[in-house]
Amino acid sequence: MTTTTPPTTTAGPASVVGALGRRLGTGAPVYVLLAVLLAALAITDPGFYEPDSFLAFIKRAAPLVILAAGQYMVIVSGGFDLSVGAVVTAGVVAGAEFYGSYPDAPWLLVTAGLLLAGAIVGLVNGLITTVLLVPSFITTLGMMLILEGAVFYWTGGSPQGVLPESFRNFGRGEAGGWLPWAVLAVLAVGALAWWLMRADFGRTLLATGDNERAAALAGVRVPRVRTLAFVLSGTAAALAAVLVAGFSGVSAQAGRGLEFEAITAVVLGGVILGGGRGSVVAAMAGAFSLQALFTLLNLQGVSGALESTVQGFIVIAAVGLGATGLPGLSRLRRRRSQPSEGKSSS
Amino acid sequence: MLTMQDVSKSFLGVRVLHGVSLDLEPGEVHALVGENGAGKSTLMKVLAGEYAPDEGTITLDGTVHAFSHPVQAQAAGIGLIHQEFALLPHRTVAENVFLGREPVRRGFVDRRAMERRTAELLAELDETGIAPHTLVKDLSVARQQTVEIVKALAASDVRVLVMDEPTAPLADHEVELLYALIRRLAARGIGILYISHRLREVFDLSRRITVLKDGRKVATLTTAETTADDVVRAMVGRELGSYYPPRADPAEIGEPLLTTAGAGNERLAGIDLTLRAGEVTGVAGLQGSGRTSLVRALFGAAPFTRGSMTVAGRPLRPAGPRQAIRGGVALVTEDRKGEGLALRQSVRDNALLVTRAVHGAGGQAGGVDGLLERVNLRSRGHDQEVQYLSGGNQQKVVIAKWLAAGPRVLLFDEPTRGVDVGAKAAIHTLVRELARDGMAVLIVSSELPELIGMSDRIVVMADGTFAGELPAGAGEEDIMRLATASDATPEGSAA
Amino acid sequence: MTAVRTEAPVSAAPRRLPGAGRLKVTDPVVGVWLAAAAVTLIGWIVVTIDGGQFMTQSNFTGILQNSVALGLVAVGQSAVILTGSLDLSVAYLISLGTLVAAETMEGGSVVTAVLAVLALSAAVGLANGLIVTGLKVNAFIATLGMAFILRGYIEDNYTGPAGDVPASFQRLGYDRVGFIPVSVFLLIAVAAVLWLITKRTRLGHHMYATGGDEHAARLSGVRTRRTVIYAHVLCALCVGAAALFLASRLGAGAPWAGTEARYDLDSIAAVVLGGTALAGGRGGVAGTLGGVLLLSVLDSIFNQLSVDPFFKNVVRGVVIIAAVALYARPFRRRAKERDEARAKEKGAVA
Amino acid sequence: SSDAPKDDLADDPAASEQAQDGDEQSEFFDQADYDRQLELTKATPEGPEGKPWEQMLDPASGGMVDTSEYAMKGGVEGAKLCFSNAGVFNPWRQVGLKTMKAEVAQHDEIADFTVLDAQGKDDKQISDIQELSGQDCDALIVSPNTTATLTPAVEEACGKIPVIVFDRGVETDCAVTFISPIGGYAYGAAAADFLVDEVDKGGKIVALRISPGVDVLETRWSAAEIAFEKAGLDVVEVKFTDGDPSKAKSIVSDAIARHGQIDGVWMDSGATSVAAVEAFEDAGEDIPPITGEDQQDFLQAWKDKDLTAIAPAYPTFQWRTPVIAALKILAGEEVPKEWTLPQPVVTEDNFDDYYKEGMPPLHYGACGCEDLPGYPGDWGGE
Ligand SMILES: Nc1ncnc2c1ncn2[C@@H]1O[C@H](COP(=O)(O)OP(=O)(O)OP(=O)(O)O)[C@@H](O)[C@H]1O
Ligand SMILES: Nc1ncnc2c1ncn2[C@@H]1O[C@H](COP(=O)(O)OP(=O)(O)OP(=O)(O)O)[C@@H](O)[C@H]1O
Ligand SMILES: [Mg+2]
Ligand SMILES: [Mg+2]
Repeated sequence: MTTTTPPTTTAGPASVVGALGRRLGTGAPVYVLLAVLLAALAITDPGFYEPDSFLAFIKRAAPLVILAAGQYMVIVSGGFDLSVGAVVTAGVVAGAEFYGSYPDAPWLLVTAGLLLAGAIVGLVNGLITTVLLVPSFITTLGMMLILEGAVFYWTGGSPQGVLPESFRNFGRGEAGGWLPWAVLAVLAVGALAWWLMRADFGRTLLATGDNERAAALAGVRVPRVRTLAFVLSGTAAALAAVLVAGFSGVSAQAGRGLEFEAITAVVLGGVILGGGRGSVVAAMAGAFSLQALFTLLNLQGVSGALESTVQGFIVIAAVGLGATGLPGLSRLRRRRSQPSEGKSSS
Repeated sequence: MLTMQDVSKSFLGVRVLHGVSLDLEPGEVHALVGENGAGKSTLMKVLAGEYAPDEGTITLDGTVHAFSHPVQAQAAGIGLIHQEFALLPHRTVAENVFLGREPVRRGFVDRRAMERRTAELLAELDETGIAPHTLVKDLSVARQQTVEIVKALAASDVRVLVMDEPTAPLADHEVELLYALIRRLAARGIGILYISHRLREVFDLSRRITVLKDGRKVATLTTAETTADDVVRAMVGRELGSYYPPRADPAEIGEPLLTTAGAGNERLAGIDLTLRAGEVTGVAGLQGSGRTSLVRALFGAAPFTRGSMTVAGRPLRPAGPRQAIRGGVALVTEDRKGEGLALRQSVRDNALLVTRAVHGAGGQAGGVDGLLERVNLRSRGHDQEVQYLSGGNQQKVVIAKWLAAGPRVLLFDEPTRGVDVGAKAAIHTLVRELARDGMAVLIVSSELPELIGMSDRIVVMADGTFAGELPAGAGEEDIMRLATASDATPEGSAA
Repeated sequence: MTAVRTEAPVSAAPRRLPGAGRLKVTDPVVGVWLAAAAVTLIGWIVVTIDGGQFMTQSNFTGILQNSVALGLVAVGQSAVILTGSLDLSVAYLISLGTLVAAETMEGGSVVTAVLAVLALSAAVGLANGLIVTGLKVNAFIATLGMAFILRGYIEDNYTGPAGDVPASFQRLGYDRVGFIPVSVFLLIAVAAVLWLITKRTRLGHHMYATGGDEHAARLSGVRTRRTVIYAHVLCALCVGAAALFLASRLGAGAPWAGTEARYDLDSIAAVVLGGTALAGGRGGVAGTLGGVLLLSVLDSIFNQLSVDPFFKNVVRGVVIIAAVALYARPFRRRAKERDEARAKEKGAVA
Repeated sequence: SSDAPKDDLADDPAASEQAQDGDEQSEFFDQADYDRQLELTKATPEGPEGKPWEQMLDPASGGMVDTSEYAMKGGVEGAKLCFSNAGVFNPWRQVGLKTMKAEVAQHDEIADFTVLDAQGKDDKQISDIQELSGQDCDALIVSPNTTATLTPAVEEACGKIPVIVFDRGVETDCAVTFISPIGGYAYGAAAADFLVDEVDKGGKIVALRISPGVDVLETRWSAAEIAFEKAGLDVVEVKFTDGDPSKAKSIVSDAIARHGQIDGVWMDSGATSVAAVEAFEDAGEDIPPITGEDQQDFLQAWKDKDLTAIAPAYPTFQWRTPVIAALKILAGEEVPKEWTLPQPVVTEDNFDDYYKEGMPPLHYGACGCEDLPGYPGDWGGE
C-alpha cells in the first residue's frame, strides 16, 4: 500500500484485475496465444508431440527465435533493427562465397567469422544511431540496403561456393543423433538472453529504453549500452544465418522478410515498440507462436494464397487485444495522462 | 457563475482530491493556494476536462457539465493555462495560440487573421517582442509562458480562466503586465482562478482565497479580511519550525568532502564552495539564479570548465555523471519523472540502477531491501513498478538509488517538490540522518522555510555566482536581500 | 497602448511567404533540394567526363517520369509520418489498386475505375487508421498486418497481370507536354493538394500538432485520433493515385507492381531524406518531393554510368544514412536547447 | 526463373471449357498453346548442331521476317546494342546476363553495349525502354519484367528501332523477333510425365510452387495438373515456398509427417529442390522420384545421392540468342518472327552434358556458355 490513502471503492476491482495482470507480466497474452496454437496443432496433427516432430518444430523455429531475442534487445532499448534479414542473407551468401575460396576452412572458424561480422554490423548500426543520432529505423534501413547491395555486388549476384556438410551440420544435424543442434542453440541463446536481462546489462538496458535521461544521470553509459544491444542483435542475426544456411543451404533470399517477422514476434511477446518494457522470454515465445502459426496454417491447408491474410488478421488481433486488454488498459490511460517522451523511433 | 461541488479524484487508488467544493463569481480573481501536491493542479484539470472526476459536479452558469475532453470545457468557456507547457516547439506562435480552433476562411486556415489576432492579443499583453510567426522553440521560457496565456485567451468567449502558476517563469516587469491584464480580464467579467505559491501576488490580486491541503479544502477566506500568516497556517496546518529535525551540532561537522575554487562554466562563475561531512548546506536563489546549474556542474552533467574541484581531498574533474558518481557524488534531480526514475521498471531495479551502471551490482541485489527499508519506502513490494508509487515514495526510491552507490556527497535539487506533507517530513529526517552518518549534503530548494529549517548554513546565489553566505537561523528577509541584491526589485517569498 | 511598437512584427507577417521567411540552408527542406541540385551538377560533370551526356532532354524526362510513382506514394507517406504514424501497407495497396483499376476499366468506364480505386484506398486507409487509433496497435505492426492481409487477397485472386487499360487512359502514363510527362502534373497536383492540406487547413495544422506532441495537441482540443485516421486515409488516397498512374502506364494491373519496387521502404526513405522527422511533427511534402527527386537523379546518374545495380543499393543506403546524420546535427543542438528549456520550465514549478 | 506464355489468352471456347473443370489455377490454361508446346518438344531443331542457342524450332510457323530495312549501311561494324533488363533479382537472371555479356564480348563488331536495369520495376523499365529508344541505339533488346505491362512501351520503341524481345513476351507482335524456349507447358509436362512414369497409380505427390499470382509459373503447374489427373496420381499437397529453401524444407518435412510416405515431388522451378531432397534425408526416408531444374546444386545432389530425378531446363543459353539475332537483323539477314529455342530436359542419359564439375551451386547447367570467353571463371567456376 502506498502511504497516503486507503484505496477507494471505485479503485477496488480495477486494482485487483490490474494486480493479476501485473503478476502475469506484460507477456501474459503471448503465453495464452502460444498455448492455444500448440493445442490447435495437437488437434490438427496428433503426431505433433512425438519427440522427433516436436524437436523438428523447435529446430525450424530456431532462427526466428534467436532473431527475436536479438531484436528484443534493440527494441527494448528504444530502437528498431531492420537490418537483421539482410544480415541473414548476407551471412549465408558470404559463408558460401568464403567456402568458394577456401573449401577446406574449418566450420568453427567460419561460424565464428560470421558471428564476428554480424557483431561488426551491429556495432556500426549502434554507432551511427548513438553517435550520429540517426534514428535506428533509418540506420538499419540503410544498412539493409547496403548489406544486400554489397554482398551481391561482391559475389557478382550469386555466391560461388558450396557449403560443406561440416558447416551445415549445426543447422541441420543432431547432437547424439536425436537432439538437433539448433535446439541446443535456442536453449543456449535463451539462457544467455535471460541471464543477460537479469544481469546489470539487461537492467540498465531496460532503464535506458524507459528513460534515457534518467539512465544517463544514473551513470549508465547510454550510447554504449544501446550500441551493445545492436551488437547482440547483429550477432544473433549472424547465428540465425548459420542455422538457416545449415538447415536449407545456399540461397540468395535466405533472410527475406525476416526482419519483419522478428519484430512481429517481439511485439507479439508484449514488448512495446519504443522501449522499456517487456521480457525476452516472452519475445522468444512470440517467435514460437509465429512459427506455430505458420505451421498450423500449413497443416490446415488454408489455401496457400490466403495464408498471409490469416496471418495478418491474427497478428493485428493478438497485438490489439494485448494493447486494449485488461493489463493494458490502465497502462495506456496512464501513459496518455503523461506527456510522452518522444515516439517509438530512434 | 461557476460552482464545483464535492469533487473527488483518485489516481490508481490514491485519492488526490477529497470532496472539494469551490465557487467563482464573474469578474472575481479567486486564488487557490496550498502546498506542493495539495491537489491544486488536479482540481483545475478536472475543471478543464482533462480528468473526469470520480465524484462531484461542475456547474457553469446554471448548467451542469460533465466534461470528458478538454475541448468540451473550452467550448463551455473554460480556459486553462498549464503549469506544464502544452506548446509545440516547432510550430509558430500563432499556430500554437490557435491550435484546435484555427480560423478558417474558404476552407483554409486564415493565417492572416490568426497572426493578426495573435498580434492583437500580444499587444494587449504589451508583448512586443514576440512576432506571431516565430517558432515557439526560438522564444525564451518567459515568452513561451506568455504564449500559453495568449492561447487561453484566444479561446472564444472565455468565461473562466484558470492560471496555474502563470508568473513562475516571468520577470518582474512581465509580472506587472500580467497583473494589469488579469485586472482587465476580470473587469470584462471573466472569472479567474489563480494558483500561485507567491502569497504577495495572491494578496495583490485576489478577492477570495481558497486553501487546499492534502486534497481537502481547508477554508475559503476573503482576502481583505485575512493575513498572510493565516493563510500559511491554513496551508501547513501546524506551526513552522517544529517540523524539521534538529540541526547539526558543530562537533558533528567534519572534514571538507567537496571543495571548489574559482569554478565556473558558461552559466556559473566564481564558485568557491566547501561541503563538509555532517553538514547540510542550503542553496537559495531566485528562479534562474543558477542553482540547478551549480548542482549539475558538481555532478558533471554540465561540468565546470574553469577552476578546480576536489572530492574527499582528491581532485575530480568529472566529464560526466559517471566520474562524479565514482568520485562519490550523487544528485537527486529536480525533475523526478524526467530525470530520476525509469517509471516502468520495478522499485528494486530503480534502486539498483546506479550500482549496476557504475559499480556492477551483481550479487548486491539483496542489500537493496535494507536500503528501501531505511528510506521508509511504502510499496506493495519491491517488484512494483515505480510509476504506481506516490510522489513521496518515488522520491524515496530515488534517494535509495543513490544510497546504494555509497556516496560521500549528496546533492538534492528541490528534494520535496510535489511530495506530500508526510513524505516530506520523512525525507527531511532522512536527509538529516545521512548528514549524521558523515555525508556532505547540499540542498537546493525554492521553499525558503524548508531551506531555513534544514540547513546548517545557506549559500545564496544570484546571476550564476555566490551572492553571500548566511549561518543557520537566518531569516527569509536576509536571504531575499542577498538573492535580489543585483536585481532592482525584490521579489516576494519564493514559497 | 503601444501600437507603434507592435506594428513591426505584425505588418511583417502577411508579406512573408509561407516558410520563405526562414529559408536556411540548415533547413532539411532547403537542404534536400540543394542536395538534389548538387547531385545533378556532380552527375553532369561525372557523366560528361565518362563520355556521356547528362543534360539531355530525354534524360530530364526520364528523371521526372521515374519520380512520379514514388513521388505519389511518398507524398502520402509524408502525411502519415508527419502525424507520427507510419504506413507499411502501401506496396500491396498499389498492387491491388492497379489490378482493380485495370479490371474495372476492362469492363466498365474509366470514371468508375478511378472511383473504385479511390474508394478501395480510402477503405484501406480508414482500416489502418482505425486499427492504429482504436485497437491501439502500433502503426508499424498494424500496417504490416494490413500488408499481409492485402497480400493474401491478391495472391488468392490473381494469377498474374489482369485487366486492360484503354488507350485513352494510358495517355496519362505516356503523354508529354513538351518534354514534361503529363503524369508529372498529376504528381504536382496531388503534392499541391497535400501541401495545401498540411500547411493550410485545420486538418494539416492538427496533423503537425499530433505528430509533434500528441498530449499537448489533445489538451489544446485537437481530436488526435480523428487526425491520425484522416492522415491514413489521405496517404491511402495518394497511394490510390499512384496505383492509377501505374495502371495507366503498365496498361494492366500487376500483382507485383508495388512490392517489387519496394514502395513501402523506399517511400519512407524518401520522406526521411526530405527532412521529415520519423517521430512526426516536422517536415512536409515539399521536402519529400526533394527527396524523391534526389533518389531519381541518383538513379539516372547510375544508369548513365552503368553502375552495377547492386552497388546502387549500397550508395542509396549510404546516402540515406548520411543525409539523416546531417539533419541530426542541427537537431542535436536543438535537442540540447529543448532540454535546457525543459529544465527551466520544470524550475518554474516551484 | 521465368517463362513465356506470350500468346493470347484463351479465346478458343474448347480451352475455356477445359479450364472450367480444372480448379481455379486452370484459368491460365490454353489448350491450343499446350498442344503446340508439346508438339514442339518432339520437333527437330533447325540450325547448327551443338549450338542450341542458334537453333530454332518450327520457324516456319511464325514466318521469317525480312530485315533489310534495318540493315546498317556500312555493315554491322561499330553497332551499338542496347538492352533493357527487367533486373538481376535471381540467380537465373544473373547467369543469363553474364552469358549475354560474354556473347557480346565475342563480337568485336559491337562497339557499345548499354544495359539498363529496371530492378524489377515495370514503371522503370518503361522509362528505360523510352530512354534507350531515344538514344542512338542500333537495336534494342528487351527482357520484359511483366508480360502484359510493357506492351505500350515496346510498341513505342518499335516505331524507332528494331526491337528484340526475349524470355517473357509482350502482347504485341511489333518486335522484329521474339526469342524464347518452348515454354511453361512443356516444362511442367516434362516434369510431370517423368513422375507419371516413375510413380504407380495412386501414388502421393507433393507439388512445390514458388508463389501464386506469377503468370509465367502458372502454365507449368497447369500442364502438370493435367498429367497427374490423367495418370491418377494423388496430389496430396500443393504449397507455395516463396522460393525460400527453409520454407520448402519445412513443408516437405510436414508432408512426410502427415502422409507417411511421399511417392514423388514435383516443382515448378529449381530453387528449392535441394531443400526438398534434404527434407527426406533428414526424416530418414528414401528420396522419391523428384523433379528440379538444371541448377548446379540440384545436379550435384542428383549425382551424389544417385537420385531418381529429372530436371527440365528453362535454358539460360537463350540470353545469347538476342545478341546473335540483333547482329543478324542489323546485317539484313532474315530471322524468324518467333524464334523458338529448344528446351532441354536433363535426364539420366544426358546428365553429363549439363553437370559441370566445379561450378557454383546457383549456376545453371544449360547456360551454353562453355565456349564463351572467360568460362568458367566469370561464372564463378574453377
Ligand atoms: N496523473 C497522475 N497520476 C497519479 N498521481 C497524480 C497525477 N497527477 C497528480 N498526481 C498526484 O496528485 C497529487 C496532487 O498533485 P497536483 O499536481 O494537483 O498538486 P499541486 O497542488 O498542483 O502541486 P504543485 O504546487 O506542486 O503544483 C500529487 O501527489 C501528485 O503526485
Ligand atoms: N542553455 C543555456 N544557455 C544559456 N543560458 C542558460 C541556459 N540554460 C539556462 N540558462 C540560464 O542560466 C541561468 C541559470 O539557470 P538554472 O536553471 O541553473 O537556474 P536555477 O536557479 O537552477 O533555476 P531553478 O529555480 O529553475 O532551478 C538562468 O538565467 C538561465 O536562464
Ligand atoms: Mg500544480
Ligand atoms: Mg532549479
